[in-house]
Amino acid sequence: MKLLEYQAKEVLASLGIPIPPGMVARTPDEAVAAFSKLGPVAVKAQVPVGGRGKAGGIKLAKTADEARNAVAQIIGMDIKGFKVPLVYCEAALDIEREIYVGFTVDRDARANVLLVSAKGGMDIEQVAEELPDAIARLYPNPWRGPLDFQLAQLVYDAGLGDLARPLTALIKKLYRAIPDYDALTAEINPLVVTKNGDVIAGDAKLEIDDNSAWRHRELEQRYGSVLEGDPYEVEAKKRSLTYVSLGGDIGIIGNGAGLCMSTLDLVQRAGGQAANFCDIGGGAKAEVVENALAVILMNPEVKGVLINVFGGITRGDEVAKGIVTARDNLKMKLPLVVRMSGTREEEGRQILRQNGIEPGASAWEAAQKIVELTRAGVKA
Amino acid sequence: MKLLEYQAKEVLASLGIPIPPGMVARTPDEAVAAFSKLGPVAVKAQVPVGGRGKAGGIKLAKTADEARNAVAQIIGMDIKGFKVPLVYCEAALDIEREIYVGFTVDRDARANVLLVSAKGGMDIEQVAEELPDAIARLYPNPWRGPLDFQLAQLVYDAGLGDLARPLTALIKKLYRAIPDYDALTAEINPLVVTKNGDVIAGDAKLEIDDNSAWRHRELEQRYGSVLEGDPYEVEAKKRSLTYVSLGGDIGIIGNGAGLCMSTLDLVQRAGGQAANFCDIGGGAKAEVVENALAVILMNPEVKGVLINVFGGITRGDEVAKGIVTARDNLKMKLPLVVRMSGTREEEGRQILRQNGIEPGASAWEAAQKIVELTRAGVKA
Amino acid sequence: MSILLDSTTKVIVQGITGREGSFHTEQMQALGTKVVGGTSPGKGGTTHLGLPVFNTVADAVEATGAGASGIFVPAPFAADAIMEAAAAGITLIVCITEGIPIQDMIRVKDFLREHPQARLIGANCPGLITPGQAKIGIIPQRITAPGFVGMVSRSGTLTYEVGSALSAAGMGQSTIVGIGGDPVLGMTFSDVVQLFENDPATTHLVLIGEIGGSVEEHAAGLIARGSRLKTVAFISGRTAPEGKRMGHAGAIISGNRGTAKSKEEAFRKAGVAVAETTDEIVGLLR
Amino acid sequence: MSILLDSTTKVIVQGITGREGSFHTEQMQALGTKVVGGTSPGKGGTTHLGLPVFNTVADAVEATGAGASGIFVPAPFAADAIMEAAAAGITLIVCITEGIPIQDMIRVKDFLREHPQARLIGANCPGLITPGQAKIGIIPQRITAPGFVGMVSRSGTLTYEVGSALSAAGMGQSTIVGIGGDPVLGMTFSDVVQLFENDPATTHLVLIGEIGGSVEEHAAGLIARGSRLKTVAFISGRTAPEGKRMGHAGAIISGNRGTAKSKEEAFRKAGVAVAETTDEIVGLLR
Repeated sequence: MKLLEYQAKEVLASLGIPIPPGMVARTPDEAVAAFSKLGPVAVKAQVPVGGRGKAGGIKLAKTADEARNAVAQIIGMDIKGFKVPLVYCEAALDIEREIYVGFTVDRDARANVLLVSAKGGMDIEQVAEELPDAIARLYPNPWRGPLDFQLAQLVYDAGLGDLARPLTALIKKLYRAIPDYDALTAEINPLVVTKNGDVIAGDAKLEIDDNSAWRHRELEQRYGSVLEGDPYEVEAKKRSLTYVSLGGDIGIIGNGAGLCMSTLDLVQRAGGQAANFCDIGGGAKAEVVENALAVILMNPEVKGVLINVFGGITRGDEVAKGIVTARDNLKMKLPLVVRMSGTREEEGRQILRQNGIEPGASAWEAAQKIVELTRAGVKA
Repeated sequence: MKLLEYQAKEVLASLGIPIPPGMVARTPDEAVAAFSKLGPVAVKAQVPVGGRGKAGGIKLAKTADEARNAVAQIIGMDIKGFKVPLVYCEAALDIEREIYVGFTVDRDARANVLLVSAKGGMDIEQVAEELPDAIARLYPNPWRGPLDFQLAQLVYDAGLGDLARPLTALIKKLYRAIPDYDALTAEINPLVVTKNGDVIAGDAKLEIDDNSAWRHRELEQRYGSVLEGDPYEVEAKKRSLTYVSLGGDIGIIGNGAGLCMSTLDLVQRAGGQAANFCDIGGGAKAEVVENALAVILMNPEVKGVLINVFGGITRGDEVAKGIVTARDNLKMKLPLVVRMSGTREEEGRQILRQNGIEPGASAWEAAQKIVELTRAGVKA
Repeated sequence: MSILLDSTTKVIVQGITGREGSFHTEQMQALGTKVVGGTSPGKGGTTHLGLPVFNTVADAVEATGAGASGIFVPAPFAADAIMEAAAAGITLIVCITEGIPIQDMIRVKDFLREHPQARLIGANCPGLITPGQAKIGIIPQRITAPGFVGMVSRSGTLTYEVGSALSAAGMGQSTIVGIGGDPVLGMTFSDVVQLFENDPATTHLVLIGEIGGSVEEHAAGLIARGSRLKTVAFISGRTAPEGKRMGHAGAIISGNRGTAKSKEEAFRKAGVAVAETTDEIVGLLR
Repeated sequence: MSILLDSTTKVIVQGITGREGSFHTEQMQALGTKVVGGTSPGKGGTTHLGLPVFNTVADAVEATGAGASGIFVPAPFAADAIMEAAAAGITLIVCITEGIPIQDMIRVKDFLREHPQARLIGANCPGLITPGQAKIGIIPQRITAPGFVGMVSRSGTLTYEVGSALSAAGMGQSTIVGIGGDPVLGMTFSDVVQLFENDPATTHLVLIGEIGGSVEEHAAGLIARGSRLKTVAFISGRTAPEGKRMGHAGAIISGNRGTAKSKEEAFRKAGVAVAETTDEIVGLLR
């Protein structure tokens, strides 16, 4: 779960990290209220992606009218596929200096890595490419967390020795997001040093491991529902499906992530565009197939669906029956191609044919067939 | 700092460990109030030593009058040198079974050791001697704490597998007293399993590392002043002296713990009884010597004082002057023998002699001299 | 011959009395796997599927001499189960459980440094199978045939597909290892490839990777330093967009890292044939 | 010859700019100790007592090649200072600081397992001195004389007393090591005795123990297995009552454990002469 800026800041504040005063606004009037309380504010689009500044999602408001106008312009704006649902109005900071502080999971090292750089305010990936030495790194032992001397070394390595005390204290607090909240990535960029020497989080990103939701019900409850972007992904999540929207017109269902991904690849190879990734998991139960089909058919762009399942435990004839029932229940009229393999796959194919569904002999053949059918606009 | 039972239970409760309802009482009326709120109660003397039950420090009260009488009898009682200042009135438990759970520092292993035994209610040292196999042990890694599987193994090893879930959860909470409070020893004995299956702390001991006081000011504030037993030790603590009351009649001051202990040994060897152990630390500053003398002279039993200092950094003549000043400031009339060595020790001895204080040539000679002087009742 | 597992390996199942544990223990037994017991806290002393059940792995190891374990416990308990197995001296730990928090696995990986005897496969993996001999996990026996092809994969059903195709083409397998789809894994491609290199019965290798991370690149680097195996690699997710998790927590492209392109290029540079579809694998392997 | 420390050992001082650090650095220099620098966070790049000051131990080691460190930082920072020294590759760490929480030291001991090169003396100790050559810590040079007696002690001033007496009697010392009075220690009596056994220049040994714990008993056990040193032991606290801490956190008798009697008996059983007062030590050692 990627938290929005204001949510991430709430969490960081709970760990003792200083944040500027700020208020969420969903309407121009709320922005005016925030202005009257906070004075000049930055009005910031709340979306779980970077680059909102360049996209026009951040505006400074020095008057109540400017605040009102900023909200009117920003809310509803589309930023990298996310429609902005609300803004965060935050007291403007008197910036002396900008620093980068964050952590992420280093997959190769199979460890968390803390990152500190004096080059704050820039995209850290860009810093990593252009000035790799400008980023100091620390791999804390996951049981011990970062030790004081390691944090000091990190800060000195980053050339920030003059801020050693406040920075080591702050990074120690930031790190608590790992044991306390199962954070995978946190980023305070910029970490602002104000003209009077305070160190305060200018922006904040925080990603919580979805696998740890059972340990952090309070986070899920508080932040889980605010924004999910894509409506099909929201619906799929409710139905416990692993679903990713992709923008094409061919719905895809597969069982197993690798199988599903390779199905997408085949559809593109055949000249089509997948509308989604939808992994229904190891089995291929009728109910799950129906849920997946239902979500895919919500999307008016979808012109046809390809189902690719390997019958592991479930037998081919049962998978076929389930697909037929799902189609009938949903009164689906769009082209449907099914490729299945596994035990009793021949019986399964026969059932499909009897019910007017064309089985594909191989995944590649099936991919070509659905592309052909959706291009032609033919109904199966 | 050894907490009293009710204090230890407050701390354990803050860690999530169930404790019976209870109230502190300092007067018979408060005990009656506790009775009217809690019903039948155990009235328990609050002293930081074991064995209070055998000493008559625990009484069951089934009526308000019994509660009143119990308090009247227990408060002021002397239990192993501690005058009982207050009692804890605790709702009586419906006991099905008694278990031992605790931890301590194993000096040889230089690690904490968790101890669990089905033989609860008995003194654990006795169990350790008579039925060593009845105690299961776990040495948790100090950074990781006890892992779930280790706790399960511990509980099964103790033959308490039927209580694995509640016990592992409880021990995990108990262990938090180490990272959260710098506990050195904790003991829940008995841990009571009630007739309806609840697991609840019947008694509790908790010792907090004095060296960690700077990390736990709240504990010090809350519990530090309630009870310290010996009035001289309380006074010495206020003056930042390392002082232990011992019951004899010869006051001892030494610099360095080993030197001070060996001085006690010499006094006893010479036929005397030390009134105290008082280590004034590495140096021998005049002010500190005066503080130490002042505390020792509070004790009316003291018939004379032996000072044994090694002049490390401080020169002998300065040490001697300091002692003379301290004696004069305190208008001390009792016999005083000083043994000192180090730089300018001869000059120091001369100063002492000039001021009517007999220096000892060696520690052994000084010990014999002070014993002799105090026996004779002669004033120096 | 085979790697990691054969018909003599003594196996226990952690979580043997659960639904998944029970079902797959029976499947493992059906293939002939030497399952010698299982654990289920509180059920120690009972019998399940004709096997003794123990409260702890230490008890199970002591009583049975087991050297391998398959873990089928729910995600909140899985990290602890792995550490328990390692501490009890198990040398091959196969964790099928999916959905383990990544920070749990990071702590587990550190814990395992103290138990270097323990090899971990997974978590979130289908396990491994030595066709005709034994399996730990959930790979269906019927897609396999004994033979000379080593297989190692980050995917589940995709592996079954490829396995089926190989078996149908008469190319049996020495061992099939599913290393799992999580970002923080036990054994990686490189670890498994190294074992296949040292297994005389394995002459060919199929490597099924996917987008995200760089375990494929590392394996390619290893192979580039010299390999006696005829190898074909396949990467799924060529058309996946950046920043979207494709099912597996580990299958995500960030920036230019973890793309199918970089993985395929690494393999080609190492002299490994790259299949563009799974259908091509059998042909390229011949 | 000597153990652990001689005139060639490069030493840094952690907390060199503090009051204690400054004073004792000067004392160490006065004896000829090869002090090459010190640390004081935030003061890196400056000079103190003619020595370069660094922000971190890693920086100091890199710049000076120091192999030993004396720690004079306040108790809240001392555990971290020890770990910093170990992680930076220091092989002899001498921690003078008293009052370090025991749980901190337990964590430090576990941390040191990963840095087996690092020998820790203390904490809460006077340090060590090789008379005429070098010292780390606070043992006064004037109580010592170069010679053949190894000394190891849990006490501070008591050691100075005995050292004075030995020096006055013409029995100089090879090295004097104060291992400290805390319950959780770095090097123990046994560790130090073993080093003296292997030091040809040491022919005699004085061991000054006290009540509490069992490091004396362990050393006695070691000596009982064979020793080439003529050894005298002394234990302070013969008359201390049970359950009372005698100054040192480690000096406490619980039950029958840690008494002077059990320690003296252990030494006698090992063939070691036991002095009943410190005055007897010189005579017994001759």
